[in-house]
Amino acid sequence: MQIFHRSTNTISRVSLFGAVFFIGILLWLFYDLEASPWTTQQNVARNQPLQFSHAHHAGAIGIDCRYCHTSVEKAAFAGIPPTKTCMNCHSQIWAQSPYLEPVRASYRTGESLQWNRVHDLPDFVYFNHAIHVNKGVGCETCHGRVDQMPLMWQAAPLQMAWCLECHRNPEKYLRPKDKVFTMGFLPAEDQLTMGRRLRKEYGLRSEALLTTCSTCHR
Amino acid sequence: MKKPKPDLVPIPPGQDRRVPVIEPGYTFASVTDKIGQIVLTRRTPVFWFFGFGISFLLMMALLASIGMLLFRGVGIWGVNIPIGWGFAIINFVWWIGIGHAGTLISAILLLLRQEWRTSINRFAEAMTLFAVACAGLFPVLHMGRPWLAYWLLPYPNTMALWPQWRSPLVWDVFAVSTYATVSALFWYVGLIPDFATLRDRARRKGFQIVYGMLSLGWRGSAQHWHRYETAYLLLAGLATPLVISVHTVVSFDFTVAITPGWHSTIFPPYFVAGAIYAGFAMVLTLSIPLRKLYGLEDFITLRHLQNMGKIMLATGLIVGYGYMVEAFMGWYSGSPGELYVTLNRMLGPYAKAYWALILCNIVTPQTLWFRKVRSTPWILFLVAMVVNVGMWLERFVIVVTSLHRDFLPSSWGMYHGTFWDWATFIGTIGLFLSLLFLFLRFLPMISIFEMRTLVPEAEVREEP
Amino acid sequence: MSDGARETGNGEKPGTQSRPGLPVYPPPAAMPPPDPLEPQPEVLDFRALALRRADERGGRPWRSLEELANTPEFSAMLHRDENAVALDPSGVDRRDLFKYLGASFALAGLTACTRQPTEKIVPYVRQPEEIIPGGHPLTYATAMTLGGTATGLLIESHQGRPTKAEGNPLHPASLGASDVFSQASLYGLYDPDRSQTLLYLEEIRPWPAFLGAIHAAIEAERAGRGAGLRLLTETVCSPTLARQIQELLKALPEAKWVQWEPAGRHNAREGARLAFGEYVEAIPHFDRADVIVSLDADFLSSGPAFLRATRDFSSRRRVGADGAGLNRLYAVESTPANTGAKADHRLPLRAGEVEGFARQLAAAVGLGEAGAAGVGPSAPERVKFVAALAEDLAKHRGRSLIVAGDGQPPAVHALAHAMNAALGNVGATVEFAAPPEAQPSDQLADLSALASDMDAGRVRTLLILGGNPVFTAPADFRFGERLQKVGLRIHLSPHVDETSVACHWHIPEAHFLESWSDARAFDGTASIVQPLIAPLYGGRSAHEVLAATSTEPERSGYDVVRDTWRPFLGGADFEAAWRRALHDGVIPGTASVSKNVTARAVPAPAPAAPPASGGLEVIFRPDPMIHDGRFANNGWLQELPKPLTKLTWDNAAIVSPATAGRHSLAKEDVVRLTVGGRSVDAAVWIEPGHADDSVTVHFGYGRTRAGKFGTGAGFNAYAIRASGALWIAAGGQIVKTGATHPLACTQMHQNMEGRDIVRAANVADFVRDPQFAHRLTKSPEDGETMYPTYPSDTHAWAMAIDLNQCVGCNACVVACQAENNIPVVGKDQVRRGREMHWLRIDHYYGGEPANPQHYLQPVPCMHCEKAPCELVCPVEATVHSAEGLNDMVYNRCVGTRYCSNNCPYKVRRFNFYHYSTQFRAPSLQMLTNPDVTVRWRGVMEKCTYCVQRINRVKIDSEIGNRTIRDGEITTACAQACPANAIVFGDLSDPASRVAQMRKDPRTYALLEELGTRPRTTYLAQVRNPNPALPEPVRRDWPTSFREETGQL
Amino acid sequence: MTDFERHPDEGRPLYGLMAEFESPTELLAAARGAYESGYRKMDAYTPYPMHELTEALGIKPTKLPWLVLAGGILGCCSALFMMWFSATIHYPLNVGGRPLASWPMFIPITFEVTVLFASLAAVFGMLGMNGLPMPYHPVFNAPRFALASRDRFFLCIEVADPNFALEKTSLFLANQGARVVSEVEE
Repeated sequence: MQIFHRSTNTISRVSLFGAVFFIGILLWLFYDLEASPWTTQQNVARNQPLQFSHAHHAGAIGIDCRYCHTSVEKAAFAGIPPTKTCMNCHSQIWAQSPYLEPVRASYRTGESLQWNRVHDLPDFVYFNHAIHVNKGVGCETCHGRVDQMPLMWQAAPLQMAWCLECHRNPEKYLRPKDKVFTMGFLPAEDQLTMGRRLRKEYGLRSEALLTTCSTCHR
Repeated sequence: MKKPKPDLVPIPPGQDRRVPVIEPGYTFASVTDKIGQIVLTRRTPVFWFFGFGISFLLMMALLASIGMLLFRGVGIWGVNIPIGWGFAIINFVWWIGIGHAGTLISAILLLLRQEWRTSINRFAEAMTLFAVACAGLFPVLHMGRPWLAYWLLPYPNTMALWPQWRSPLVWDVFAVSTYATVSALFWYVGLIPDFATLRDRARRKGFQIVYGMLSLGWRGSAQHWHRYETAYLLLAGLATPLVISVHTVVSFDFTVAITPGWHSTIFPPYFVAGAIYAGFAMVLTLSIPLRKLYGLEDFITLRHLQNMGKIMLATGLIVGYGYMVEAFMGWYSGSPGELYVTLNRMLGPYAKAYWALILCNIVTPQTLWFRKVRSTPWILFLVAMVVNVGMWLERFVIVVTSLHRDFLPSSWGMYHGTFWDWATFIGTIGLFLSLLFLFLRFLPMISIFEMRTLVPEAEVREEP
Repeated sequence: MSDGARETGNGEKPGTQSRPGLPVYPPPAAMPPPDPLEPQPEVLDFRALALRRADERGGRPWRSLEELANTPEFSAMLHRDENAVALDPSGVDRRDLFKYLGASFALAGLTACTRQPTEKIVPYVRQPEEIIPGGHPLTYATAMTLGGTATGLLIESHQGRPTKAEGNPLHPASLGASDVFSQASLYGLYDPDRSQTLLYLEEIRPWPAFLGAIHAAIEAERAGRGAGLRLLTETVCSPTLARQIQELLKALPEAKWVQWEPAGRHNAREGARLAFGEYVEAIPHFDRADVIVSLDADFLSSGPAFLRATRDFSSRRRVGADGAGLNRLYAVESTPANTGAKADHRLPLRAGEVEGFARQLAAAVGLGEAGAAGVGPSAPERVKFVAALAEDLAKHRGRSLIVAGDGQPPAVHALAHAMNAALGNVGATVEFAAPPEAQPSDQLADLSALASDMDAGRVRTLLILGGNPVFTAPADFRFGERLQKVGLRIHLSPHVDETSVACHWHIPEAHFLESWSDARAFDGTASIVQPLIAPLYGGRSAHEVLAATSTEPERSGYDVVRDTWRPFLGGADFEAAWRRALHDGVIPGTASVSKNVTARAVPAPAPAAPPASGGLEVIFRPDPMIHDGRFANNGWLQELPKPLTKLTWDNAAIVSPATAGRHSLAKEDVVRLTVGGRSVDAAVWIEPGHADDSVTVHFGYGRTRAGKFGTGAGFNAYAIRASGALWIAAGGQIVKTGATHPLACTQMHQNMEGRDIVRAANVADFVRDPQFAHRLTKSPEDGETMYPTYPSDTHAWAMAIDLNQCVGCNACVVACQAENNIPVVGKDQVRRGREMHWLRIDHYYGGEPANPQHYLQPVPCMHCEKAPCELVCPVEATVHSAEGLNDMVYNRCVGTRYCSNNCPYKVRRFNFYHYSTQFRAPSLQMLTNPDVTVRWRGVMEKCTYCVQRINRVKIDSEIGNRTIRDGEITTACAQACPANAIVFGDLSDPASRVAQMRKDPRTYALLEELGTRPRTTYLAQVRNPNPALPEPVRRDWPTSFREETGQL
Repeated sequence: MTDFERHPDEGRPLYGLMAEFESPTELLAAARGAYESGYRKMDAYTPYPMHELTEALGIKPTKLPWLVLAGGILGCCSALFMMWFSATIHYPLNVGGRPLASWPMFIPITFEVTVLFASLAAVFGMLGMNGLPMPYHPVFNAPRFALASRDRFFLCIEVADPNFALEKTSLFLANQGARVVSEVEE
């Protein structure tokens, strides 16, 4: 006696193959999700308590990065400017602007401004700005065209694979030390030839050492 | 797969000639119905509910202890420095060992054309799967951070990292998962024709559909049988080296390490022998009560029990040889560490466990030399039980006594299982039995279509 | 393949099925799950904390805490919950609960998304110049006082959080080394159990209320010119405090000042007076002595400036191929201690017999009349010993040194002085100077006078500045009950302790890192004690309390200290001199000049104590770790294995094997120890080498009001310590109670089992065969390997440890703990063999069980070039760095513990529980070193050669385009080591010290026969025994399989 | 007794003629007979595998073994390549000072993956070649066909066979000693 209808033949085969594909796709989806901006927050502009525009300050006015991020050349942490730094100018310029009230308030009360962190490396990584800046890694290389960001966002995924990409062949990214803080830098010569030269010049360590675990993890 | 011609059937010499692999008077129909009945009957026997209930409670204990483990951390176990591995790995090896009989019976005995395998291979394979399931839990649970177990698998990730291929633990992952997969396939392939039988016997629509789906529409076509047997044979051929390799790889967990008492070349062979040993012990422990409860004495005859007894005796002797070589090497290696570990096993704080295991694994099985013992089910059952315990003790001795006193006396320590250690272990026994009871209830515990080949009717009378 | 895995995962494993979504997701880049306890990962946590400073007065580093005041961490710290540091790890408390939630989220697969919570960045409003967030920590010089002398320290401060103590190279008592107490003082600073409020009869009072009360009391005393006023302090070595007290006494001449130091040096002082008629400090120069005799003196781990003593002593244990320059140490010892362990000849003697021995020796070295009396009959080998020793001393006139222990009666000290004089050592190997303490006194007499005064009701006001007399005073003074007869009782102490609860007023005492003061070192050198942080709990210093009694009650400690030094440092450029003093940590020209003293005739022996046949001799000693009990609540010190016994979290009644046999005692048996009619129940510990018929008890334990860690740990030896027999009591009785008390020991097995672990030889054999250490094992030569050699084009870090110099003082262990955020796990976990110390000091016995030789060996990670641990890690969590480090990547570790199983040195440690928060109240979180990861539950950890220090220097040198100088990078252990036994450096630089030491013939690698090629190597031990004496044979104890006690 | 009744209202096309036998011997004989008399498009249905049928029905040897071999080789190569690539090219790390490509340590995994792929090839190859799963099949329409999985032996000659002619074939089958010969509809 016949238990199943003719159609079940097709259905059963389709579902059999379907299951395999489905699981495969699911896995691929998870991996993609993990690398996606949804996880990394890449290219997501963060709101800030204060409408501070890098595009204006760094881009239009052309203030040097180091004017605010003072410790970038000598410490692991680039440094977030104290309210005092803002007031250096804004006690004169836009001194009465309502936009800047939070700054003045902070300066009056001694209450810090509370910024939302944009570049938040994965935990258990010890990143040091000083060594990168001193070895000719430009701000732009990791932070993107800050001079074109009204609100700051994270230009790179900041995931380990991304770090390794540069640690494995730095010559792709190195630039002359005097160009570290310039935005939109275009090398006169071929990046690779320049990179190889600079790599020698800066005495960068071997790839083995640059990709050693304890270089970043302790 | 083979047509029994009396003159061709290799009947081993000795008393066994008189004990057939299936009692006379059975026909295609009676065999089919007798086995099919167990599954298709509406009335589930009382003892089933009883047994399943108890096993289920034990399984709950397992879940509880796993929950506790994940909440508090492996600290709830007895492990420490220097004894980084405790019950978890002991149980892992024990279960994996038990999980060897099924595939071995199905594959190797098939290749050796041992027809008596027919009536026991089905539930032996099931037992294998469930044992492997239990075993598979432990390597995951014993990790400090079990939820990261998938880091041992190769897959694309944002850290650009891979497993460390030189670590035997990674080999384990591949070996155990492969073994589980292949055994499962082997088991299922064997079930397909029987599913068809059940589909055709089942009266309730639901069962018809379920078994119908599982049978994939098997219709016993000669074409299909032809390919089917080829595939089955090939699988057997593949599973045979696999089954050997799995416990070899498990033994690598120890031999690759430099710890005295672990770092030894005898481990792979004697681990494999031990696995077969333990596996058959467990098959006996299960089959003896089962044939009684389900009245299958006609199918699982004394011949089966006797043969399994003989195999246990043989493998038991190999294992014994393993122990001797270990002790010998301890002295012969000339390394103080090795010698100390060997002596420490016999005289140290864990001497009791060591001598107990010698008693269980070497002394007790010697009784199997006597036909009386081999042909008395309840004695066989006791012997098998003792061997089960002994094999667990063996793993305990290997894992603990080697670690607790290694190279630097300054960091020697002691190990004792905690409540949670025991709860987890007993819990897995619960898991094992629960699965087994479900299997008995819903799947044919004996391969029906293979049994048909054994009844006299199956004889084709060729006209000369 | 993953198909197969999934097949099993979904199809055949109900077990895995029951835990959904477990192995499917891609990995989080960090350690999951997001633990609600640490909303921010530890590393960033402190950067954020540091940035939380929004105060214009933020110029000085210690101000930062005020900014912290509004952070949840800080408030949590103020009202910390009892569970935060619950001692029982198996107890489920709130923090655990959150942890569970975290874990269960993990199971739910939530960990798969590594989206990090949005963090705040909180910059300064006005940034102080010297603070660079994420930059180098700042270092300040200060000094720590203990037992009446000071040790100079350099304290590391991360954005206002003191995190690490190092020795001050400019300070004579330190020379850059540090001891366990100064290292652990940081833990004491953040101790969550410190008293936090000013109390009057257990009720909170404001400071002004106290000012009123004290003022009234002082005014009341003026009538009787202070007759009813008593001042009780510990031994004072602070010039400022002394000045303040003197001023008070000037105002109230009838008032009395009593000093009491339970572990004080009265005997040394009285001995000096016996010998010279005045209090003088003997300043030994161990580096100048060829032959050293210790009369029950543990000068390598206790006493004033034992750091300096160790440095000097071990400088003479460095041995060249010719074996020249090695000094020789004879130790006459009752309780085995580090000094005896290092001795070339050790004679176990009951403490009571040491005086007799000293007289014999005195006689033998020619002090005839001294030897005349008091020499009892003695064993022949003892006579032989004395003869040989005397001969050796005579051979080394002017180059020998005899020191007596603080536990020995004054007579022994006097004899030592006399012998040194007779041997012409005075001025050569020993000098004399004015004592560092402001007012040397017979503390015991003073205290008993005070006790009787209190009893007679003659004391109306008692001002107790520090110390815990109710707990530490001799039992027969019944100090606690007599104290109740005092009208007004004021107590200044860091904790609400036994004394505080017996007083009206309790004043929380500021930690020395929170307050201004000054202190003198053993040689009189003065240092300014400067604070690194504002008082966490509003504590007050003794100076401020004394100021309260003066005419200007509100004068700050800062001003008071400056007042003291203004005249000395010269008025003109006082500020400059002051700043220099602060910067250097020492005040030039304050060291006391050596004075010429002449020894009088050696005193006649006191009537001999009743022979010991009456019973056991009870020896009292301060605990090697928690001292007189003041550190009872210091987790680091509690968990630090005591030098030879390796006990933690407890003290014990220590007896010799023979004595134990006679009383049929086993380890952990509880006995009732009775002496002088008082008794206490104590757990027994058996220690080879202890004098027979003698039991040692360490006082300091058995606190009833110490805090989570201290309260209830061990037994109170003070209870049987009477003024009559402060250090040695005869006629003790010992009775088994039948009970047992579990003891947590970190090394159960102290027998080398005939393996060449610590390699040693006598100097003669060494000279004959300098390569002896190599000959012991057959190990593969460099060529003999099938593995490739990884070319090192860069640094090759390595460590060399000279076993001849190590004295086993434990400084390295606790320094490592402080540097690397190593958690405290508690007694139960230690008993389970789960202590976390990355660096341990192994101790083995050899030779005669009655008088064994001791072998000490610090064991950090060996950083094997062919590391067995790396081979078996399934996830590349431990791999080799290009510079030869054995890296451990915590966030990759899944915790299979395979690496630990396969580590032949067993130097790996595992987080079986969430130790990093288990015992860490929020205040202790502030102790964390931000440069080192805080490890998560289920993760393996181990010595990293302080990779954070390596990286810091590397980055600096790369930025500065310079090469790294040898010694520029040093590990925490090497930096702390007072014996200079540990040297760290770059092997690729042939000129480096470590490369040089590797060339030393004594160099060998531990278990080198395994072919692991360790980067950490040892220099074998070379003893220098007296040929005239039976050579102590290096014989191992017979192999034993005995089951160890003490393990769970 | 054979019966030729056929319901004219049944419009379904015919699949073949199903003959039922009681013993393997009879079936074998019938099969041989059918083959000799030129029938090719036919199949036998038995409760257990009967080797004799293979030659009796002229079934060609299967290609399955080659498929399995291919699977094994694929598994072997992919495993080896994965390990070699990841350990030496993608992220070379110094692990315990061992060579980057420490091939002896790669053997176990290579072997396991080989076996896995081969087994998968065997099983799914077999199912695929047999056209399974196929829950619906015309033969199930045959009455009493359920007994094919119990104790009856069936031989089905399909309409597709050139020699097929309803009367002739059914008569032929009947003569072969079939207990029942029934028409099977698509």
